Amino acid sequence: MTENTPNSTATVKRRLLGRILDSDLFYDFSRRPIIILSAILTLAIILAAAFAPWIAPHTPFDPSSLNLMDGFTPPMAPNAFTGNVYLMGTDSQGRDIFSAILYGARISLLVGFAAVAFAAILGITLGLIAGYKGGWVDTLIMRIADVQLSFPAILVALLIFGITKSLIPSEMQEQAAIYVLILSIGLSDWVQYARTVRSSTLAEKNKEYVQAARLFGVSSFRILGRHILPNVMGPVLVIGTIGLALAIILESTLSFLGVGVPATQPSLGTLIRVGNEFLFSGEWWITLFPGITLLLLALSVNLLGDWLRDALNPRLR
Amino acid sequence: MTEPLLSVRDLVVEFPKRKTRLTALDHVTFDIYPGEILGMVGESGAGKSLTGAAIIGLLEPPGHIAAGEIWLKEQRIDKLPYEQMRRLRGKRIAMIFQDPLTSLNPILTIADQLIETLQTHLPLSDKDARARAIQLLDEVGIPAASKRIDDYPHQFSGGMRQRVVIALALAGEPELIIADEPTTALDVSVQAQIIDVLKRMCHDYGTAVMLVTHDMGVIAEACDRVAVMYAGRIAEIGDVRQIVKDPQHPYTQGLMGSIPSLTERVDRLVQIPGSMPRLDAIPAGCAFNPRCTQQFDRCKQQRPDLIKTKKGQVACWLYDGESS
Amino acid sequence: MIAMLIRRIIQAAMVMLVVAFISFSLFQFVGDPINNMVGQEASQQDRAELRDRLGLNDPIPIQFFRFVGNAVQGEFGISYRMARPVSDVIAERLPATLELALVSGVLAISLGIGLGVYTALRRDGWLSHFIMSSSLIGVSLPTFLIGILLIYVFSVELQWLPSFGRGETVQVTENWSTGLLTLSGWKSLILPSITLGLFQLTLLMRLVRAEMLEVLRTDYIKFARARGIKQRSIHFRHALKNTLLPVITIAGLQLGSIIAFAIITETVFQWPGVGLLFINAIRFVDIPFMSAYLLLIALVFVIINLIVDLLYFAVDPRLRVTKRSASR
Amino acid sequence: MSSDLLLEVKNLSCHFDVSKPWLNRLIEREPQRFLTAVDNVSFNINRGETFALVGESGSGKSTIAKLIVDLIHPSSGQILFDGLSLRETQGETFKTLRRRIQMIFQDPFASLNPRWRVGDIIAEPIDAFGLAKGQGEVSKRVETLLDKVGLSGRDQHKYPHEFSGGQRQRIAIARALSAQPDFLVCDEPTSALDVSVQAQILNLMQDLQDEFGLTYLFISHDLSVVKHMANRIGVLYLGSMVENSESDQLFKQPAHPYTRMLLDAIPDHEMSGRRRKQVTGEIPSPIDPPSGCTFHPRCEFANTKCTQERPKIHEINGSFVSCWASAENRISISS
Amino acid sequence: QTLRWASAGDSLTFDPHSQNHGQTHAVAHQIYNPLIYLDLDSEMQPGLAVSWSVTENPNVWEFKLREGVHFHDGTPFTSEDVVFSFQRAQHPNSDMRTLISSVVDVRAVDPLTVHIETNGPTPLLPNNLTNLFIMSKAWSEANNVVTPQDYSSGEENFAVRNANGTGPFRLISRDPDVRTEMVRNDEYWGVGQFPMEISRIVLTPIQSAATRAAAMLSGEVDFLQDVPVQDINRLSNSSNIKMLSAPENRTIFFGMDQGREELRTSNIKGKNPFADQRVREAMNIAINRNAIQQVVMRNQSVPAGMIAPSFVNGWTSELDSVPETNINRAKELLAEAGYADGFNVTLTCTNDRYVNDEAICQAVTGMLGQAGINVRLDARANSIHFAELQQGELDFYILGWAVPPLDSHYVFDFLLETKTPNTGAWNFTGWSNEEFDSLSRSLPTETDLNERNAKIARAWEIVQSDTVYLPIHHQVLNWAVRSDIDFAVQSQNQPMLKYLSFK
Ligand SMILES: Nc1ncnc2c1ncn2[C@@H]1O[C@H](COP(=O)(O)OP(=O)(O)OP(=O)(O)O)[C@@H](O)[C@H]1O
Ligand SMILES: Nc1ncnc2c1ncn2[C@@H]1O[C@H](COP(=O)(O)OP(=O)(O)OP(=O)(O)O)[C@@H](O)[C@H]1O
Ligand SMILES: [Mg+2]
Ligand SMILES: [Mg+2]
Repeated sequence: MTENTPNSTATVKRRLLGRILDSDLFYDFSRRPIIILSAILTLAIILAAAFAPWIAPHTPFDPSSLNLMDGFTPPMAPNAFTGNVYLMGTDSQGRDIFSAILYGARISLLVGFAAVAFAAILGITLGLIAGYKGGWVDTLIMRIADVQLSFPAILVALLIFGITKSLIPSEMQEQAAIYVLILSIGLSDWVQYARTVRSSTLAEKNKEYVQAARLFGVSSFRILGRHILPNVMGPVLVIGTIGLALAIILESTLSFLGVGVPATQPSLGTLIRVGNEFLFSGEWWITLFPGITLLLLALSVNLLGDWLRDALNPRLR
Repeated sequence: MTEPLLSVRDLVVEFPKRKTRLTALDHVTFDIYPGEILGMVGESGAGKSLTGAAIIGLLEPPGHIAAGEIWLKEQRIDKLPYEQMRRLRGKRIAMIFQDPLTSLNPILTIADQLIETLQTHLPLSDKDARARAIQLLDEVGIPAASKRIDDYPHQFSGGMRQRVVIALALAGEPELIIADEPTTALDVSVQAQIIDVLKRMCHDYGTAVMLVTHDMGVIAEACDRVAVMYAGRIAEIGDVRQIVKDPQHPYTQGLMGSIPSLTERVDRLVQIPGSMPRLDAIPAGCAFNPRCTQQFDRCKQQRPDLIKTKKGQVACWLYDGESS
Repeated sequence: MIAMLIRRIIQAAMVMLVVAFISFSLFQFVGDPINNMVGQEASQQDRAELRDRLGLNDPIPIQFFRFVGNAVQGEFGISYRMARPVSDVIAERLPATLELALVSGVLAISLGIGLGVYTALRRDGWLSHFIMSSSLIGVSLPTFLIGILLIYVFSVELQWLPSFGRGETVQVTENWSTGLLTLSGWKSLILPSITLGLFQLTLLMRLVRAEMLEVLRTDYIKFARARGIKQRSIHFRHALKNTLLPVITIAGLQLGSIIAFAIITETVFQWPGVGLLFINAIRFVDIPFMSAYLLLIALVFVIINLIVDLLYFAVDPRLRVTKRSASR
Repeated sequence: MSSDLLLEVKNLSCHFDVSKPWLNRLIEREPQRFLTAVDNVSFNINRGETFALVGESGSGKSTIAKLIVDLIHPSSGQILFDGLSLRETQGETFKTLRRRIQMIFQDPFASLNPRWRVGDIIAEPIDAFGLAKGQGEVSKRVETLLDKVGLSGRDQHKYPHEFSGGQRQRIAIARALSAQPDFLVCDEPTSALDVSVQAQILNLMQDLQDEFGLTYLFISHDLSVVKHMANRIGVLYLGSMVENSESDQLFKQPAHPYTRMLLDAIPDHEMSGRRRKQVTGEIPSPIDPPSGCTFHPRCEFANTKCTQERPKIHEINGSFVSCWASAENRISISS
Repeated sequence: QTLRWASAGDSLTFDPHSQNHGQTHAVAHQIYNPLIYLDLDSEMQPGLAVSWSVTENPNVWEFKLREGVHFHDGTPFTSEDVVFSFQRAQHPNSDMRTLISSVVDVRAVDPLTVHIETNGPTPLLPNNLTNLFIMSKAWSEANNVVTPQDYSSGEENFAVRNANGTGPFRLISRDPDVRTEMVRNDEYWGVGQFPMEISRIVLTPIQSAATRAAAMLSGEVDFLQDVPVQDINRLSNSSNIKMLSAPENRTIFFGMDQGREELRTSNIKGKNPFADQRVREAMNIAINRNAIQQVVMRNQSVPAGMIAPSFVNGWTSELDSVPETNINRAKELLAEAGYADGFNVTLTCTNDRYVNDEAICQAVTGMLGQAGINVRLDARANSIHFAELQQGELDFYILGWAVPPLDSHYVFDFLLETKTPNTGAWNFTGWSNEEFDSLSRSLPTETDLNERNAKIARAWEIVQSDTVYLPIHHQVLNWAVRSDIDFAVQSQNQPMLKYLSFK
């Protein structure tokens, strides 16, 4: 395998770039227009979301900046009352859909990334420990994972959401909603990472380079962190990418079920849920544009993940 | 001289790669005669397995035969359509792979696999096929064959499985068996048994064998003739005694010298410096020239083809004048 | 074999116990159960009495055992929202969910395996590429959106299929009515089961494909080819069976999650199953229902897993260790 | 310590618990089952010599290697290095002891971390044992080491996958050397390599032994390699040491029937005309090994005593042999 | 003709006295009869009573009962059943008991005459009886349902899923939240009097708005009760569907806790901004009700100035006139009150109770924001909302109010009188006005209608000048029916299906 790992020494930076451009992975990448498109699209959505405050023509999250009379303006057509024109129209509150999508994608991505990071860190840590230590620690962690696995993500998320919601005082719920969401999605997803990392760790720890390190009296902690971790990151990267798409979709599903982020700070899912009510009434743009954004985002992330999985699989090379 | 059973002519196998095409086999030419065992030796990556795969038509894409011909008796087989080639496989040419542990389908019984193979190639009733299967197992030395035939592969030990594999290869009574390192995964003691079975079966059935191996010991013991491969080419072909006792190509000489001897004590082994080049960095001229102690200018510029000498065939400019 | 079964059952019981504990703690931690039961007007004394009557003053372990005891007998108390015994409500609604899950499951598994095998065998065919690409769309669209789109197209615009409910049902037993015996029942099933099954279908399909490709690369397949075994036999006798082994586990898990994902589908299609009730229970913090549902889902999973294990055992000869293999 | 003795292995045993899960045992009424990987093995290695272990697959060679470098712990028995046991020392002494015993592994592809640069790989022991100060010094050391094993200093910036198997094994050797060990355990260091490369590595190992005065425990299943490398050879069968003798002696006058069988099974690659003898049977399962002498089912000299009593170790011509037939002179000593 | 009827929610129970709940009554009206009911025009019509009047004793009402009425099971209807039903409705388990809390005795004078005695003159008693259904005494006793279902403890009695009424339809199958089936009662006393063209009713609750609309659009439903406002256009554009609409008896408004020392959710400490009328007024004029009507409600609402729709006694167009929206003035008022920089507060809102409730709240949040009041919106399920509201825990909340007795006193009693155990049950504003209280309390016993109306007018004046609540709009009811159906909307949202006919 020739994919690159970030290396501590700064002097190799330039070499690194060269290596990336020269790697099989990049070569494969450069030959697949769809993957390139996905990467560009993903990057574009991420950047647009990150710089939403500078790009978006309106601040959709500030209710006092909205003019209700702008509501239900169709895309690229003047509003009947105010005459304002919006690129993608407005929703029932007069919120500019385009801006709302940018801000919504921001929340969706934030939740997605944070949930994946949370799940990955938890899963990797537990997986490493379980795989490396073995014995009852392993049994315990994996049993917990099994139990958790007998509940589908959506149910775990709903449950955690339900519990935290009743534990948090209601006036804090709105601020907490996003963290609760991250927690719910993250906790529902760590098992995958743990299992993958554990099995990779089991394979790696018996590799002779790890045994060699033990001969030098390197501590278990260091062995896990410096030796094993980098070598199990490949599959984690793949799961993470696909997990990101899943997390974004799960977030939107939870929001659709009405247990996600509040409508005043809509994520893509909330936008779709809200817009969903207007699907039959002719205001298709309210749900269509966020829907397309979600689809494109999830699709390109999925495509990237899929490609990455194949590309990193040495047997498929 | 009898007609060769198999003749490979200027076989070229290529792998399209990012920028170039890798030439993994480069104008390989050799013959196998009925009933003989031809050994193939060479370092890892020299192209031994590829030669076998190309003959039986199981090159894995994107690898493909780019040039050359393969003849099985009167039939040219390198360009056969899939179905015709399939009929040929197992019936006229069989193949044995290195790892007996993974060569058998784990969820089918030995009987299932043997009977299916038999019935694919021979018009046998279920009962006859089963009888024949038991007989085959018996022949390759599986004790209590009629009882064990309904077992699953995991119920056999490594050596036993390799016998089953041989029985499977022999099921269609092929004219040629390509055995790709049939003993590498086995212990020395079992190794000898397997080679014995193989030799005996070939003798009994008159089958020719192309025996791919790393192991000079196996070659010396089992083969009639030996082909030495280096970097996708055949460096030398000759009678086994000649290759072992009196190698001509500097590479073969080095190879022979680097094997620790059991009979005499040497302080240092002969060693060939460096290593075999990768396919993407094969030097111009003779591929061996950078490592060769006897190389001269021509070696760097011109690639030698097999030259017939008194003793055998060798691809080395040293013997250019000697061709007979 | 028996040992494995017993171990699995013990494990399953452990899982159920853990889940029971989670369910039980819902009662304990999510608000005072008393508050959930009596009206605002109830006096302090009434409350104290009720506490006593319900045994809420007993030590937690005792309460837990009582909870487990009740749960085993199917007693989960009264739903706060529906004011009916939870077990009754569930018994009434479960057939609808199970029917939906079953049909989606069969759809997902049969099509998933079929398409997976097809795309693996025709790796480079345009149809395979098409199926693979569209399958990605399947996993990139949230289920609810798919449902809504299906309704829009097939119910509203084309008016071919009903948009909600189960259609005509036939009462089979007192608690079990089925839509599988009427035409309108089947028509009503189509859209929801597609919506529900699509995600699992794509997942299974991709899994089967990957697994099949992996199997097709193995030595024993190569060896089978080298023996001239017919293509058909290689694909469907040698490769498929080996492919399906690891798929069994995943398929089992998927079947379980279909029941859980029914939550969304039931919401969209107004399918009168337990999922619809659960989502309402969450919103209304209807703890008795939530905990019963949790246990139910866990039970379903545990049973499916048990079946999967047995199936594995039946299919994979390697697990059937015989005396002979020990003496090698 | 200035005695010749460097490593002393006393009555070493190692069992692995391979029992089925508790419940299965309960139901199927099976006892706990142990796999005896190493069974009461003793041997000594002198300073500067090469001691070889040979035996079929599964005979316990690797297990002994791992026991000696303390990667796994023995069930019983002792391993003394310069009179000290790794298991019983602590602190600085432990660290020094640890450093002095290093190992070279079989698989050159798995023994180097694919994500690390060669330089970092070789520097790891240097850092771990604090053998050099400062980045510069470390780097210099790495360069010297690479040079010693026949690679170039520039190679330290490359990754393992850029090297061939033989080169990787050189890197692995450089890494082992960087700890400045006295004693190297080499577990089949060349069995994954081609013969021509094997020759290079074997030569390199001999050179290094001469240069640094290293002591080797050399493990191989290839008798010709062992003959070339070792001063003394121990033959393992099912975890027990059946014969331990001087290399020349072993090849000239193998005392144990198993040793003879092994020697007979070596193919005659030199075509010296030696007939290879058919080997019978396969190695039995180490979980329930045969009673008495574990070799008796394959032994042509076995009698009822062999099937019942474990043979004791006795000495013939400087060889330590555990065989009833040889002890009772039922075998004609000839070659 | 089968009628497929869909609504958002289902009847909670068929026990007619267990729950005082709109949809439960709406369904029950098909099966049971009260003494008096409201017809499609919200006019009182004789049900099981043919006439009613106050006797010489102003505390006693006399009801003359209909002759020849039979329950579905064939038993004849008599005054005993009325007495029984009133007693049943007064049981502590009954949710209907508050409506007849003034009743002290119900006597059967003869088989077709009933006397109802109240604890004082109760001119509006008939208004309170329109949802009080009469059950068969014999049937109840036979089936052990003489006491109403104890709903909150989850009791399930025979009457919950079975019904034996005197109504135009009889219940034949019941699957709560899924499907309820009724068939025409050909023995109904009103046969011939009403169209009664439906032979079978299938009622299906559909929670999700989009699905509900889709069901109507796809022709799977003949009569849709809770039409999502956003889909009205689409539905009315469909040639197969007819929209029916009428003002509903429900007003949506916002309440503010003005009695507390300090708000819970505000950044202002030590004082309560809502206590200042100028602040309330500022909020009142900051809200653009017309915009809400046009955009959020898509014209399916009537902007309101008071908490009572037009058909309620005491309503006037002046009182109900909508204040001019004026953000600048609002800012000025806030500044005058000392909140030039505005303040923070949380608005608590339902998201599943009223038409577009959450969207209304969002809109108001924005509008108040423009005036400088920084409102944080907390939208949740109505069950939680009402629980917290009734515990008096909310600073600023949404509420909708219907006036079934069609008299202002009902509004005063519940929403405006000072909160005591007996009065001001839903007054969570902390507002208290002595004059108002005395006016309101004198209303029930005021028998001079002119005097009474004057008092009502004065009371409204006080309320309006103090800006106690912020009324938003009166809801408009929308029903959708298949275009070949002839029907009309009833403001109580109680479809009396016996009136429905097909073209
Ligand atoms: N799919 C492939 N893509 C590129 N190169 C390949 C591929 N398969 C084989 N090769 C190259 O072809 C050459 C010959 O491989 P082959 O397997 O025939 O070697 P071999 O002599 O059998 O070696 P070994 O002794 O290791 O089995 C090798 O250099 C290998 O790298
Ligand atoms: N961790 C373990 N658990 C259980 N059994 C083990 C373990 N490690 C080794 N064994 C068993 O111990 C026996 C000796 O193994 P060992 O690896 O020492 O053999 P070896 O002589 O090195 O063989 P090879 O030539 O194949 O490397 C084998 O039967 C092996 O299966
Ligand atoms: Mg090969
Ligand atoms: Mg080993």
